[in-house]
This record gives sequence, structure tokens and C-alpha cells, in this order.
Amino acid sequence: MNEEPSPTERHFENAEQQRDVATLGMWIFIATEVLFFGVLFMAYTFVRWESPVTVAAASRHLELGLGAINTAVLLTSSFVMTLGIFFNDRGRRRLAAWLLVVTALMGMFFLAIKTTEYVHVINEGHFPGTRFQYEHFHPETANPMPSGIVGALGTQGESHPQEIPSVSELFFWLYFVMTGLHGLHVVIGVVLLLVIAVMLRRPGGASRNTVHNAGLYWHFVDVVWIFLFPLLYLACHWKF
Amino acid sequence: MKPTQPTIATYVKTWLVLLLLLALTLLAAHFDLGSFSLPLTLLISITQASLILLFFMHLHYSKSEVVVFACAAYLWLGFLIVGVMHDYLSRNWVPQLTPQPSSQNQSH
Amino acid sequence: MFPIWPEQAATGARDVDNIVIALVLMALFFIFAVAGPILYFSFKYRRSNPVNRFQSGRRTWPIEIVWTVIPLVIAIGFFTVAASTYFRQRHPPADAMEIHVIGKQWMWKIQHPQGKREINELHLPEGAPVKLLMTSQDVIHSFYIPAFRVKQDVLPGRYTSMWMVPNKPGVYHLFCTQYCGTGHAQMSGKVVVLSKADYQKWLTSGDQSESPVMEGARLFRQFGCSGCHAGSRVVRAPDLAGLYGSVVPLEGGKTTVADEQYLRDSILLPNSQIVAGYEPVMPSFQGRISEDQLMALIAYLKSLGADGGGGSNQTLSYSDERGTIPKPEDTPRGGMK
Amino acid sequence: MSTPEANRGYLEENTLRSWLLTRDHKRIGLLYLFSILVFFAIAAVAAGLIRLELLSPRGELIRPEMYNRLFTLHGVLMVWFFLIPSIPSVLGNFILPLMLGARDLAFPRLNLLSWYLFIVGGLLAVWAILGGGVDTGWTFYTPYSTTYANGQVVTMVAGIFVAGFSSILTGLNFIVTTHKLRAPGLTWFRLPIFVWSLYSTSVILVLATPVLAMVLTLVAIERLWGVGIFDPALGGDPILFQHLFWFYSHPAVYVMILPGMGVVSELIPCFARKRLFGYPFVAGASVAIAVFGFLVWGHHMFVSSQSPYAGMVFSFLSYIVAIPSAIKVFNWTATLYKGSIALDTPMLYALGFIGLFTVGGLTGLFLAALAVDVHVTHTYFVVAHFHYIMVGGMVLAFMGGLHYWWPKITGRMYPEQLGRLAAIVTFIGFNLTFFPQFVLGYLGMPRRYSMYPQEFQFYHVLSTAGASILGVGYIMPVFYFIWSLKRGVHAGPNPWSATGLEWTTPSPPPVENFETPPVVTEGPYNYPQPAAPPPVPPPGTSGE
Repeated sequence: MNEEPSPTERHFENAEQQRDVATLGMWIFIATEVLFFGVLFMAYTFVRWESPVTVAAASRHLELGLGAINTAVLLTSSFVMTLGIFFNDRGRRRLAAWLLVVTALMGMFFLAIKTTEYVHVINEGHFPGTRFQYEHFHPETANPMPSGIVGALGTQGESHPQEIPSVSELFFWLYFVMTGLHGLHVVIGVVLLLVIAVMLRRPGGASRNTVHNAGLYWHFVDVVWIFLFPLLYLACHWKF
Repeated sequence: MKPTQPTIATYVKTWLVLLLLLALTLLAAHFDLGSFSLPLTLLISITQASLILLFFMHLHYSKSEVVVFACAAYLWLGFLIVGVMHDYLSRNWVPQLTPQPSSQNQSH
Repeated sequence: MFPIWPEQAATGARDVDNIVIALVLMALFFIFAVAGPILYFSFKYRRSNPVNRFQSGRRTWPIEIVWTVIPLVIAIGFFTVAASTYFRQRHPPADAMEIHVIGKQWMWKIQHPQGKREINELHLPEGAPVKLLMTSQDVIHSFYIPAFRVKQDVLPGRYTSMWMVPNKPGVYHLFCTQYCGTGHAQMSGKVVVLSKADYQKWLTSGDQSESPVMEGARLFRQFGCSGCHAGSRVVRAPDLAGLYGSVVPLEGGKTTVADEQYLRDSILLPNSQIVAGYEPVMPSFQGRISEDQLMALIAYLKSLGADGGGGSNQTLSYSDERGTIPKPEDTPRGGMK
Repeated sequence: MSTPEANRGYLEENTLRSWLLTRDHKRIGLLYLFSILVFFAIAAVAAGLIRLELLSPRGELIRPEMYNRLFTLHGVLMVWFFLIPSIPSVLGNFILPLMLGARDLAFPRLNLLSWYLFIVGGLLAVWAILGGGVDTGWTFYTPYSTTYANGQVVTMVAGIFVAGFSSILTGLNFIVTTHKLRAPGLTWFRLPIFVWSLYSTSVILVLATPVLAMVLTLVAIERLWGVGIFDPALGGDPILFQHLFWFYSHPAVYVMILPGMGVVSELIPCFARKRLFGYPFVAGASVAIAVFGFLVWGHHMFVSSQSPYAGMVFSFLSYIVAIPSAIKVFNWTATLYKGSIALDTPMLYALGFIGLFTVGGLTGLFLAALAVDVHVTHTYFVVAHFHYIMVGGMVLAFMGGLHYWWPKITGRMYPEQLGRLAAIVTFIGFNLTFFPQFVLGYLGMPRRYSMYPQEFQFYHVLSTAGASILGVGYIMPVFYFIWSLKRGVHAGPNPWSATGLEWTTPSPPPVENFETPPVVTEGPYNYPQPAAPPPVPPPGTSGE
């Protein structure tokens, strides 16, 4: 409990001031992150409000099971992180280091599942761009286009339902941008946790403030996912 | 008087409640709750996020300046979403008055 | 040699100018109220001037309240006047003549209801309300006629509109005021206000083309719309007669007003707004139909008045003749729940 | 705590390494000063070329492609690489810890990182300019920027993104420093108004800049991969871009003016020898501007096809946000009453600021009026309005502050007579440049036009003439400031007999700022108040 009696930087008066500075700084950083992600949530709100039916249809193509497992993994990793901070505060740095490693491993597990999911989505042709498979979202594939329409379209050349743009592409665009940015934050978090875990094994390697702030970052990443999960994966279960 | 430090028991309880709420979300998704479905799911998410903020991130034990900045971010996100959506949502109001009606499929 | 005030050539211009004159007077008042004391104090209380500088320590909040409340009242006053004028200016009368405007890099393509087309020029009759229905083929432009004090951005994928009543024959500037690329500064032209008789004469001179409604009727068959929406129906599709301006119930429980934008989106992104009770089987026409054609098609759909429809199997027809201005359609009806 | 090492002047060590790896907020402030001046010079040259081109209505000097690149360059560099970092990153960095009685900012290394990020961002922007330029305008409106524009949009956007993070870190640093590193006894209501302004500015930087960063990222994604939320063909909306962009860029206007108001709130009491009139109101107005400034962005979009109801709400809030600014102007004016006024250079700039800011603010009310905005938006009226705020406001305040703190920064005085002359030349040149643009705008001259109808030429010629005078006003200080570094009179710790902790330490300040940690026992601007009988005024400018 009495490891850091004096501040490590000379412009602080005491350790308490240094700790408060570190905490407040981290929270302000998190505030900027909230608005950073906030733009994407705003974009999501817009798309969802504009075309709820299409978004619901597109959302059905995501694997709810994988998303749910990932949520549980992240929640648990946050829990392990709090334990790491708890023991580090009480001077048990070795135990804390291992708990941080466990947290990082859970983060990697999250990323592995996420990658599987990406591969699946991309293989189905849902990566936005030129090869986006619109017909998966077009009811006319489910119920073939009546001959009348085909006949009528004949005057305008071939019918290419797969070239018909649709809001479903925007949904997948949002899916990749939102989860991609979140995944990037997880990657940064995993690296950060591993580095701190290594530093913790050396005396004086990582200060308590550092571990606390890494924890705040990790929990924040968790908070973002808590909103991403229902908005992306459960949209198909909502009605208006 | 606020406690200054959470205990392990607090962490365990918070974690269990979080998982429980996740289960609740999934359960709710299996029933057709109509228009209640979205608000309910969001309410659960907000509860989960609040628990993490309060206990895992120690907001419950923090100084007021930290709480102010933690909350300000969400307030400002609210400014953004409300400010933008009140434009889109009001575009269909009383179409006689709006010569450039909009594309949107929901009014209100 | 040089102008100091722009010409007023439309009825709304005077309203705007009146507000501006009031604003200028208000601004002058505050500028003197601030600059006067600054100059006076700087002179009188200059450091070398031995004057009495004693101040009793009175409370300052009464004067703070005074100079908070007075500007607040003035501000709210100006807001109210300007906002109500704006609302009047946004509300086109039902009998406004509708001219189609398409912006593209870097020209304005204009079509009159009778069919006559022009580029970078807009001929208007004096004393008649005119509504411009505008869209863009590429980037955002903005249609600006300084002498009328009107301006509206012109967007891709969306219809915007504005209206005016020109009241003074003459030639005025037309500018694109939303930066749109290399030729932005050349995307200007002129607005020619003619007397009603001269306008009619101008309409029938030179090249003639099909009116938008007639063109739309032709396209309605050519694109196969009539295959489902009229005539011998292969699939069940919503009846389009009387659609414009009505309230449409959508799949999912919401309703929308069938305005120009709704018609446009239904043709280009048909599956994002499906009418309740119908299958989402309509193909998208995005990329197959030009902005001109789309506007013509919508003009045709708007010409199908509510009284013409109703029957489940009626043959759609059009009833305007070349050279006459189609009957003004009803203003959009219906509204909010 | 103080060692002889720490008591040396902060300028004494002079190796390149000691500058590039410094963690001293004072040196970082100077690094910012040199960097923003470079960007200012580039952007000012662009402005000069624009004014030359507009001398003739046919636009014979420059091709339109080049003209469009020039005004984009001017806008981007001036906004993100000059105005936003000007007062906060230069004067704020230097003065804030001194005013608070702190030894440094809360995060000195982060502060240095901010500067490096700023430089990286700036280099990316310059690279974009050299690699073909960008012709989107500083507003990057979609779909022009995402689909139609040529040039290095992605590089430019990346530069702004990086510079944005520099702003965020600076803002974060200032907020934490203000909260946590105040000297004993320095309560919130004993803070100088400059600190309040920087604090409000920082809140804006921290909460608005991430929105810009993300929205520009989305533009880059859409440009690179052709899919995006702003594409109407996919069901997206270009208006959404405008909302998100102005959610940042309107508050950013307050980033450009609030610190200027802070500087003026320091200058007026000092040169009037009086307490600031209505201190709590001026302090509260700063915070009110920062908060309400976030709620008015839609007034940039009245003709964009935004819903008229939204327009009404935004118009109303825009009128409300004008009130705190008005309160500040009235309080500054009232401070002069019964003061002991010395019209030194900083004071001339401060008074010029009040006048020009008043004009800029009042014309803002024209633009907030819905029906009037329809006519004057997108025209030179808007151009004139925001130049009155940003050049007439921020640049004059920056110059005033730079003159005021120059003795503190360098330990030397600048030549007073030349300083006054430059201030007057700047004021005249500025008005001649931008006042005609109000008339031009009301006549209907659209902005961003490289050629224009003949009848507007008279005003354009006036404006260009004014710009050349303005240029002289800017160049003069460069010469006499450099001259003063060697030849200027030694200033001493407090040449203006000003209050404030920054004047209690030697000029230039020691590395650790204060030889003994200061303790504050009184409010700000505690200038001696005259007694009931008329006192004998102190002669000269530096006498007590």
C-alpha cells in the first residue's frame, strides 16, 4: 500500500495529485472516444430510422450466437481486469500480471471469434463494395420475379437483380466500420495489457496509475460492445 | 459517505448481474415483444453500461469532476443524436408547409 | 458606377429587405453604443488626464441584468419576424406553376411544364407564382437568384424546391452558390422575367419538346410500370392514381406522405419503403432511368388526380395537351397522426 | 524543490536537442509559435493570390482549378493549422501554467506529443498540397469530396485527422491542469478570465474534435472504397455529413474566438488599471458559449434542405448564443469607465478586437435570421462575417496577447511606437479588406467564385487594396519582434505593472517557472483603486 509515497514527476506536489491527474486525464480521453464512436452510432441511428425493414433483414445474416458468446467473453474479461487492478493495488504484482494476461487472452479469444465471423460474412458476399451480393436481401430471389416484370424489363435489357443497390449494403458497411474500429481498440488493449503485464514483473515497472488507466480503457471498450451487440445482432428481432 | 474502494464481492456481483442481463437480452429476443423490443433491449444495455461505469470503472467512488466529464461525453452524444434526428424527424411534419418533402418513411 | 443595394424583382424581396434594414439599424445602434463609450472613455480617462476616477463599490448585477435582458428581447424579436417570413417563403401556393430544374457539373437544365427546355437561363412570367422542383445529377449545387432573395441547395438523390412571384420584368443573375468543382464560377446564368404575354410567346417559339407529363406517360409504358401498376396486371401492385399527396401505410406499421421524394425513392429504392399488404417484388430502376426521365415520370404520376383513380383495373390516361400548362395539382394532403 | 539548475532562464540551454525533446511548456509554446507562423505565411500567400485574381472580373490570373485549390489551402491551413492552435497552443501553452502557479502542464510529454502530431498533420497537409492539391473547400462537402473531387483529399483529411488529435491532447492537458495544478489559494473565481476561456475552449476541443476526426475518416473510407453512409444512391445522405461536420465546425468557431476573448479580458483591466467589470458574468459567459455553441450548428444549413422546423430551433438557439458574447462586450466597455487608460500596443489591439468583434457578432445576427440567411448564405456576406470574427477577432487578440506577453516570453520590450503603428495599419487594412465584402455579399456575389459579373468589380478592387495594407500590418511586427530579441530594452519581471502570477516571476521565466511556489490570497485584476479625491495619475506606461 505504501509503494509510491512521492510523485514520479517533479511538477507534482504529491502522489495523490499525480493520481488524480492521471485519472481525470484518462476519463477525458474516454470522453473523446465516446464521441469518436458516437458518430458511428449516429450513422446507425440514421440508417435504421430510414429503412428499419431492410436493416432487420440484413441483421438476420449475422450470427447471433457468436455475438452473444463474444459479449460474455468481454464482460468476463472486464471482470478479470478489475481483479487484476484490485490485487495490484494491494501490492500483489505477480498475481496482477497473470490476471492481466488472462484478460488479454480473453481479448484474443474475442478477436478470434470476430475473425471467424468476418470470414463467414465475407464468404457470403456481404462485404460492401463491388462484389456485394444484393440478391440475398432481395425477396425476389426468395420468390422468383414474376414473368410480367421480367417481360417488362426486357425492353431495358437484362435484369440484374444483384446490381440493385440497397440499404442492406450500408448496414454491412456500418457493421464492418463499427466492429472494425472496436476490434482495433481491442487489439490495442490486448497489446497494452501484455506490455503492462511484462512491466509489472519488474519492480517499479508500471505504476498503479498505469494499471488503473489500462483498466479504464478496457472497460470502455467493453461498454462500446455492449451497445454494438444488440444494435447489430438483434436488429432483426425488433419491430416497430 | 461513499465507500472509497469496491470489494471483490462487489466485482463478482456486478459480473454476475451483467451476465444475467445478457441472458435477459437474448431471452427477450426470442419473444415477439413488438414495439417494446427495442426500448427494452436498449434499457438493458444502458443498465449494463451503467454497472460497468459505476463499479468496474469506479465512477461510484470517484471525485465529482471525474463524474462530470464521464457524463458530459454521453450528454454531448445526446446533443448530436437529438440535434440531427430532430431535423430528419420533423421533415414530414405538416407537409403543406414543407415544399421539399423528404424521403423518410416514418413520421414523428 | 457601383450598386449599393440589389434589385427587388420578386414579391418576397421586400420582406427580406425590410428585415435587413431593421437589422442594420439595430447593428448601428449597438456599434455606437459600444464604440462611442470606448472612444469617449479612452479620451477622457487617458492616463495623463487628472480626472476624478473614484467609484463607489456599487453592486453590478442590476446593470448586468439590464444588458442581458435588452439584447435578449431584441434577439427574440428578430428571430420571430425572420422565422415567420421564412415560413411564408417556404410555403408555395397551390396554383404555382411547376418548373423542373436539374443541376449538373456545370450547368442548369430547366424544363417548363409545357415542355420547353433551356440551359442556364430561366424565363419566368411576371406576377405568377412559380415553383421550382430541383434535383442534381452529381454533387450538391445551390440555385440562387439574388434579385428574388431566394436560394435553395440542390441535392443528388433528393428533391428540393423553392418558389417566388417575380414582379418586375428584366434580366437578373442566376448563380450556383454551393461549391461544385472546377466550373463552379461558370455555373451561372440569367433569369429573364417577361410579361405574361411575352412569356406565352416565348414558350411557343424555337424548339419544342414533349411536356413532362406526356413524356412520363410514355415512359410509364416503356419501362413496364404499367405492366403491374395498371392495365393487365400480372402481379398485384398498388394503384397509382391519386397516390400523390396521400398518406401511404407502410409495411412495418408506419405511414408516410406520398410526395415527390417518396415517389422517387419508390422507383429507385423500392424495397426500403413497402406499401403495407404488398409483396416487395418491385425491381429497382437505379441506373436505368435518368434524372430527367424520373422527373417526367413523377410529373405524370402527379397528374393522375385522385378523382381519376379508384377502379382496380382502369387504364391510365393522360389528359393534357401540348402547349397548355397542366392543371395545378392539389397540394399534398394528409399529415401527421 | 528549487535547484540552481531549475532557476536558470528557460531559454538558456540552446542545443537543437534541448528544443526538440523539451518537455517545458514554454518551449513547446514557442515551437508552436514558429510552426503556426509558417502555416500562416503559406495561407496568407494563398489569400494574396486569391485577392489578386479577384481584381478583374474575368479571372485572368489563375485558372479555376488553381483558384479552387488556393482557397481550399487557405481555408484548411488557416482553420486547422493557424487559428485553432494560435492562442491556445502558443499563448495558452506558455501562459496557462504560469497563471496557475504550476511548474508545468499536467502531462508535459503529452504536450510535446501534441506538437509532433501537429507537425505530422501539417506535413501531411503540405504533402497533399504539393502532390496536386485539394479542391474541395475546407468544408469537404460530400458527395463532391467523396466521389467527384480530384486531388489528394485522403492525404489532406489524414493531416487534419492527426492535427485533430493534437488539439484533443492539448485540450485534455489544459483541462486537467486547470483542475488539478492550481496554486494554493487559487480558487475557481480567482482565476484570470484567460484561464476560464482556455478551459471552455478545451472542453470544445475535447468533445467536438473526435466527431470531426471520425466524419473525415468516413469521407476517406467512402473515397477509397466507394461505399459509404453519405452516398444517396445507397440510401445514405450527404446532409448527414453536413450535420456531423458542423457539429464540430461550429463549436470550432468558438475555439477560434473564446481564447481571443480571454486575452482581451486580460488586456483591458491591465491597461485601464481597473478590475474587470462583472467578472463572474464574463467567466460564466465563456462556459455558456462553450455549451450553447454545441447546439446551433444547423444554422449553417438553412438552405441545405434541412427541415424548416429544425432550422427554426437552430435559429432560435443561435440568437440565444449571441447573448453571452454581448454580455462580454458590455463588460469590457464598462471596465474602461473611470479607468486610467494607456493606449499601448496591446490595448490598441484589444480595443480593435472589441470593435471588429462587435461588427462580426452583429452581422452574425443577420445570418441567424432565417429569411435573411436564405439570401446571404453562401455569399461574400458570410465570408466577411467570419473574417470579422476570425481575423478581426482572433488574429487581433493573438497579436495583442503576443505583444503583451512578449516581454515575458523573451525578456525584451518591442518598440512601442512601431507597435502602435502596426496595430493601426492592421485595423485600417482589415476594415478596407472585409467591409466591402458585406456589401458584395448582400448584392449577391457568391463565395468561391474565380470570376464574377462586372458590377462587383469596384468592391473587389477595394478589398484587394485593403488586403495589401493588411499585409503590411502583419509584416511589420515580424521585423520589429526579431529586432527586439537582440536590441529591445530589458523588460524586467513586470513591465506593465500587471497583476497575475505570470508577472511575479522573472522574464524570461526560469525552467521551473517560480523560484518559490506562489500562494494566492486575492482575486484577479486587483489593481489599486483610486481613493475619493482625484489622485495624481502615474506618468508613463511603466510607472506605478
